[in-house]
Amino acid sequence: MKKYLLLEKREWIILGGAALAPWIFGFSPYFQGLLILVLMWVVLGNSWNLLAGYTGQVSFGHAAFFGIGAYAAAIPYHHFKISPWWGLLTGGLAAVILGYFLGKLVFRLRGPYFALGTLASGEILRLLFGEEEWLTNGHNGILYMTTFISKIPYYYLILFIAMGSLVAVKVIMKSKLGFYFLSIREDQEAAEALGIDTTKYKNIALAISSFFAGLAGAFYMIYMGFVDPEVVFALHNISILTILVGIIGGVGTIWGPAVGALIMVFIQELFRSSFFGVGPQWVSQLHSLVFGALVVVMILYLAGGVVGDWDIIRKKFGKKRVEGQG
Amino acid sequence: MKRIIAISFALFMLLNLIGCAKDDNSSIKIGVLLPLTGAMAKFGEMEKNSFELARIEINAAGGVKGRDLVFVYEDDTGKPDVGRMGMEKLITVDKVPMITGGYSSSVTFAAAQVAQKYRVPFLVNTGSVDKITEPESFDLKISDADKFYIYRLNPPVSEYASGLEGFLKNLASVETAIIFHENTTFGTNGAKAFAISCERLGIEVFEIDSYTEGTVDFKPLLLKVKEQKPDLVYMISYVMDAALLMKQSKELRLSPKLFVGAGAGYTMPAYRENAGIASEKTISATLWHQSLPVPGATDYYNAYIAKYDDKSPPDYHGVEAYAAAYVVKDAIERAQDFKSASIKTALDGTDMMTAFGPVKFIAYDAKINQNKMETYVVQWINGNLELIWPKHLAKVEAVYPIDWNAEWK
Amino acid sequence: METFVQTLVSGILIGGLYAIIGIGMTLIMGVLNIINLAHGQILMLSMYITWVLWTYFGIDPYIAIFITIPIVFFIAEGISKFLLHPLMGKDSILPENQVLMTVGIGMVLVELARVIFSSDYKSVQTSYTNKSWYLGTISFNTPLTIAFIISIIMTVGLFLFLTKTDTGRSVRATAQDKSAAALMGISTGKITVLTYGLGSALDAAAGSLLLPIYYLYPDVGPLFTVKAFVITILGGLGSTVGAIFGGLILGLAETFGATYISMGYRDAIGLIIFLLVLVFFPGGLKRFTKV
Amino acid sequence: MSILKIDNLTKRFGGLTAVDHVSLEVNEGEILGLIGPNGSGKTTIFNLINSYYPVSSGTITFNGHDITHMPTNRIAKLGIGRTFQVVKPLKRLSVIENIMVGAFAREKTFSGARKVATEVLEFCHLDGVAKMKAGSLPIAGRKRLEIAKALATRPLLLLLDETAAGLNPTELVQAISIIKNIRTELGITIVIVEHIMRVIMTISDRIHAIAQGATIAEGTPAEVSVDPATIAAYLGSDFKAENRPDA
Repeated sequence: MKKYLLLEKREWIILGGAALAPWIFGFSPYFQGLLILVLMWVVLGNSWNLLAGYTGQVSFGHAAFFGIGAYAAAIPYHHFKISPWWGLLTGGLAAVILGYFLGKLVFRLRGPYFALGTLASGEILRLLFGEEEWLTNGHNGILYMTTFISKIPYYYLILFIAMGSLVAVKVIMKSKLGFYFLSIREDQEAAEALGIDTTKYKNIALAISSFFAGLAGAFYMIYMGFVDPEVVFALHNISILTILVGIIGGVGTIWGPAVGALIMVFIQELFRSSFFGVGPQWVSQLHSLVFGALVVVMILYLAGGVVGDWDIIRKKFGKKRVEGQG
Repeated sequence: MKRIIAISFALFMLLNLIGCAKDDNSSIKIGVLLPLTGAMAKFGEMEKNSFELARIEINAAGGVKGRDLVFVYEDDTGKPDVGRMGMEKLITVDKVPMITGGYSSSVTFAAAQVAQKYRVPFLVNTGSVDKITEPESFDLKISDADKFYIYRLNPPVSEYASGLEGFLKNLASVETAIIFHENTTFGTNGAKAFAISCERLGIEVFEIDSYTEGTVDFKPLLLKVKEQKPDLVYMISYVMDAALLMKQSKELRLSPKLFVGAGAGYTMPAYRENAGIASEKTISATLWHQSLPVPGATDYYNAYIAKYDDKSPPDYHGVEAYAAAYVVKDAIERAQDFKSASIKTALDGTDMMTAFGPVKFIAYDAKINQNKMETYVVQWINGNLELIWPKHLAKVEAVYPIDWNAEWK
Repeated sequence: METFVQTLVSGILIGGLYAIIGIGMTLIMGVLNIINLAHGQILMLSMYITWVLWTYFGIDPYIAIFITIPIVFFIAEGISKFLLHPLMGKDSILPENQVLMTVGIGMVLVELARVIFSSDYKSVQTSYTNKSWYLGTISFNTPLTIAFIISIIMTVGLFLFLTKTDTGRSVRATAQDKSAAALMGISTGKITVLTYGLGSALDAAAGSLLLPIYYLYPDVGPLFTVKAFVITILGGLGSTVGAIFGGLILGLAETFGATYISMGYRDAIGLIIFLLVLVFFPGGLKRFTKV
Repeated sequence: MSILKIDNLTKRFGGLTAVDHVSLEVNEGEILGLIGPNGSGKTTIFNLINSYYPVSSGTITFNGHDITHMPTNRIAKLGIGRTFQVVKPLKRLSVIENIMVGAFAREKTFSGARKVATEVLEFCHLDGVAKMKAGSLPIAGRKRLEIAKALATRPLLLLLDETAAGLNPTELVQAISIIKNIRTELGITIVIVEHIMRVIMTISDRIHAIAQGATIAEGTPAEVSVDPATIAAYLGSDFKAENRPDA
């Protein structure tokens, strides 16, 4: 396929569609809100995917970076009334700095221990930010009157960030860096023997990954106008959901997190709102149940995710059609 | 591929259709934000029941301006971010001209900002952190009453203990105190407010200590009572933590002169149920009691028990919701039309009596659109929550001093 | 002094309860080599079973142990056989697939509980829920004491099972070296399925013991999942004796930390110890106990 | 001139001494065969050279650099490539991508690495399976891929660990020719560990024999094969297993 400025034709079409999406949806702020959420999860998913899906370091504590990014935008506002918009510069940076120190600790660990180490790091930060009231305003959280009523500016901002994360991953995976990440995922010992400083490259992967997670966090603060440690450092609602977005879409694929984010947000909302108010009320109780069940089924039958196992899905879909005709 | 495009296109069209709310002339829809699932669902359920009770009564009596009153409930699950999204949905999808509800402080505060941004009146009936009705937290000035869309029926947390202050003033023997609070917005601010009350009363506060909701073992906290022997233990907790705190106090045989709760968990029937005998003779601040000489208070209490469950009678949370429904009705009836701006103007002029007490939104200190009211003190006596303060309203004499050894036998 | 002793007692008692939750996890982590993120949810499940037995059938929680253990054992066997075991040989990009599966299972369990029982808090009020006994001025919570004793008994039982029976020895062999165990003719597949059931059954016992002390709601689990893996790492993977000490250390560290540092940091203390042990003393207490 | 110099190398695992004061020198351009019965410490020596295990005592010098305590990746960068007895293909990457990972050690760009990889592919007769996932290669292909990955890093010295084991006679001939070509065409020095005596005796210039971690003999293949210590080591308990013609 011919290359048009880093992306393929098909990918440009998708991006074009995304750029028009807020209008296609009848300009409803509610659906625009959902789309913004999807895109935020795309950024988080991409961030996690680079570290876990491509470099094999499965982080269970991505909320740490998301949260630090959000607070990097919120704390200067809380103390000095500095606009949270500066968080777009400081959020990613703060997360990279945190990643640098965290990396020193957790990269001593491998496999399930790495997972546990990252999980614990995220939890410690959540408790810390809840407790250190002088700095973070504790559980009161930090509130900020958001700048725009319209969702359009936020939509294009996060679309830009999401696109940036996608292109970044794509470019990286076509370079030396990407090859090194993959080799670390596949076999660390073999990678070392080929002259790859695995610690250094794991830290690079973490830095890029935490940068985007921090950026997503700063965006969250700007858009939602509210942070509190239980929300932005949440183990289940951020760290684990990020992983599930990756799993559903496809670990170690460029478009996996994007597809996963779309599926996750829309399935949850479809059920939460009882099929947008059409279905009976009790359906809304099922929103997390359906998503949990989807995760179980996906891991069992389509471990590669929707994108990774697209060939299998298409084959099944195709077969059905043949039967239908016969 | 074509099929997928076709299906998604059809789905988009469907979404668009649903997205456009139908204009219906036979009813008026009002949004209600409550925690219907999650840790605070117990309170949410009591408030929802009370809203429904009021709605049925109002519609039976002819509705509002000839229309049926309809409440659209949105579940905030006790989380601020979900609450904000719920608010947005109520405003942009359900297109309600006004919203009420708002249970936990943090959710209510975060959600209020959405209402303010969209200029939709939000009548808070439970969320109690002070800053909710302080225009400064919304980048407004005290003189911006015409731009401020947040109203609050219940007193702010700093005044929860005002009744208690009067009660304690009479007990000269209380000189020292320890304050325990859950580390939430409600807990932290309540603790600060009570420390100020203590200062006014000349009570020395030994220590203010926080804990995380859902703690299994409170003994490290309670041992401080054993060690420092304060006269009074003040606790700000939701139901289950409240019950465990008292159960473990009993276990450690703590014997301060008073155990005092800050409302919230300590007036709930579930507290009595779980703490059992350990709840006996504990005192709590409250905003309401069914025996108050307020028109409709007892009627509401009885109607609630008759309709729902006689085992879990409502406390002040329920009546706050019930009263909010009537304030909503009153405002809409006086408003020129069903638009948000008109309803806001009508709310400014609210001056009415409810089962919760008189309601009038005034400006004082740093607050605007705040209903100012008295608060009360209750005590669990022989398994019943009895009003003990102010004295001229109380039908039951407060039990004091308390012999914990005898009570906890 | 009294504060110190009372803190010590509280720490040990709560540690005993943590230990029994941790033992199940250490077995599962040792043999299956996965972090069971559904551990707390299994605990929640057994608490609901215990609650139903008490509320609708009047069965005492301590008797209910004998019912919850087999029920949870079979449910866990099913989970292990049909959901976790099939992933074992499967090639996937992330070796953590089984861990993620437990996340999914946990979510489904929580949401099922929410649909069936709603989000309301549940608790049991037995004759002994509010009881405690005293040694001088030091108080001992009765249900916690019972939980402590039962967890010691169960650990001894488990220890005997692991060292004296053939199946137990196979479990230990599999934990030490899966491929070597397979070479020695042990059906490691069967053993892993069995171990998940066994670990969950211990978890179930913990659930029945916890209910009279605490209360119950669908999201009760994660708090204890975190405690369980802290204990597992403290005690050393797959070490039952280590888990007992790990539980006690965690209980004591939390309680002393809460008494003498800050109650607000209670949960953080355990996690910080955990991270330090994980990074600087891999292997935990197993280095000293060897079992 | 010696390219690799090992001096009094010792490795202890707890109470067990796996490598016991071994000293050896590898001259530039030669093929040195390292032989010894199972468990005699051959692979351990490789693992010590490229720092998989920390050295207990002794020194390793490569091309003038003391590499005794250098991290593995820096040793590889200096020019020591190695293969693994238990092959370590990057399973989910294609064959050419595997080789490119190695090539990136000296090449910065994608196209540069690809060019190097294509050359190495041909050299190792892997061009037919370039697009195949490394995980689905048959054993002979995997063994050649091990060599190819290491070659792509442009090493000065190549450590080959049992690259001929498990191959059928035709594959064996091909493997031997590749190893010979590495020296003749690319001028790379080789140290080879091999069980199959026929292979090692035909391609090595010199043989270094060890048993139980210690050197027992050194010299040309002809000299070592008649050395009484070597024969004793092989005639010991390991004789049958080790010296079968097809082993």
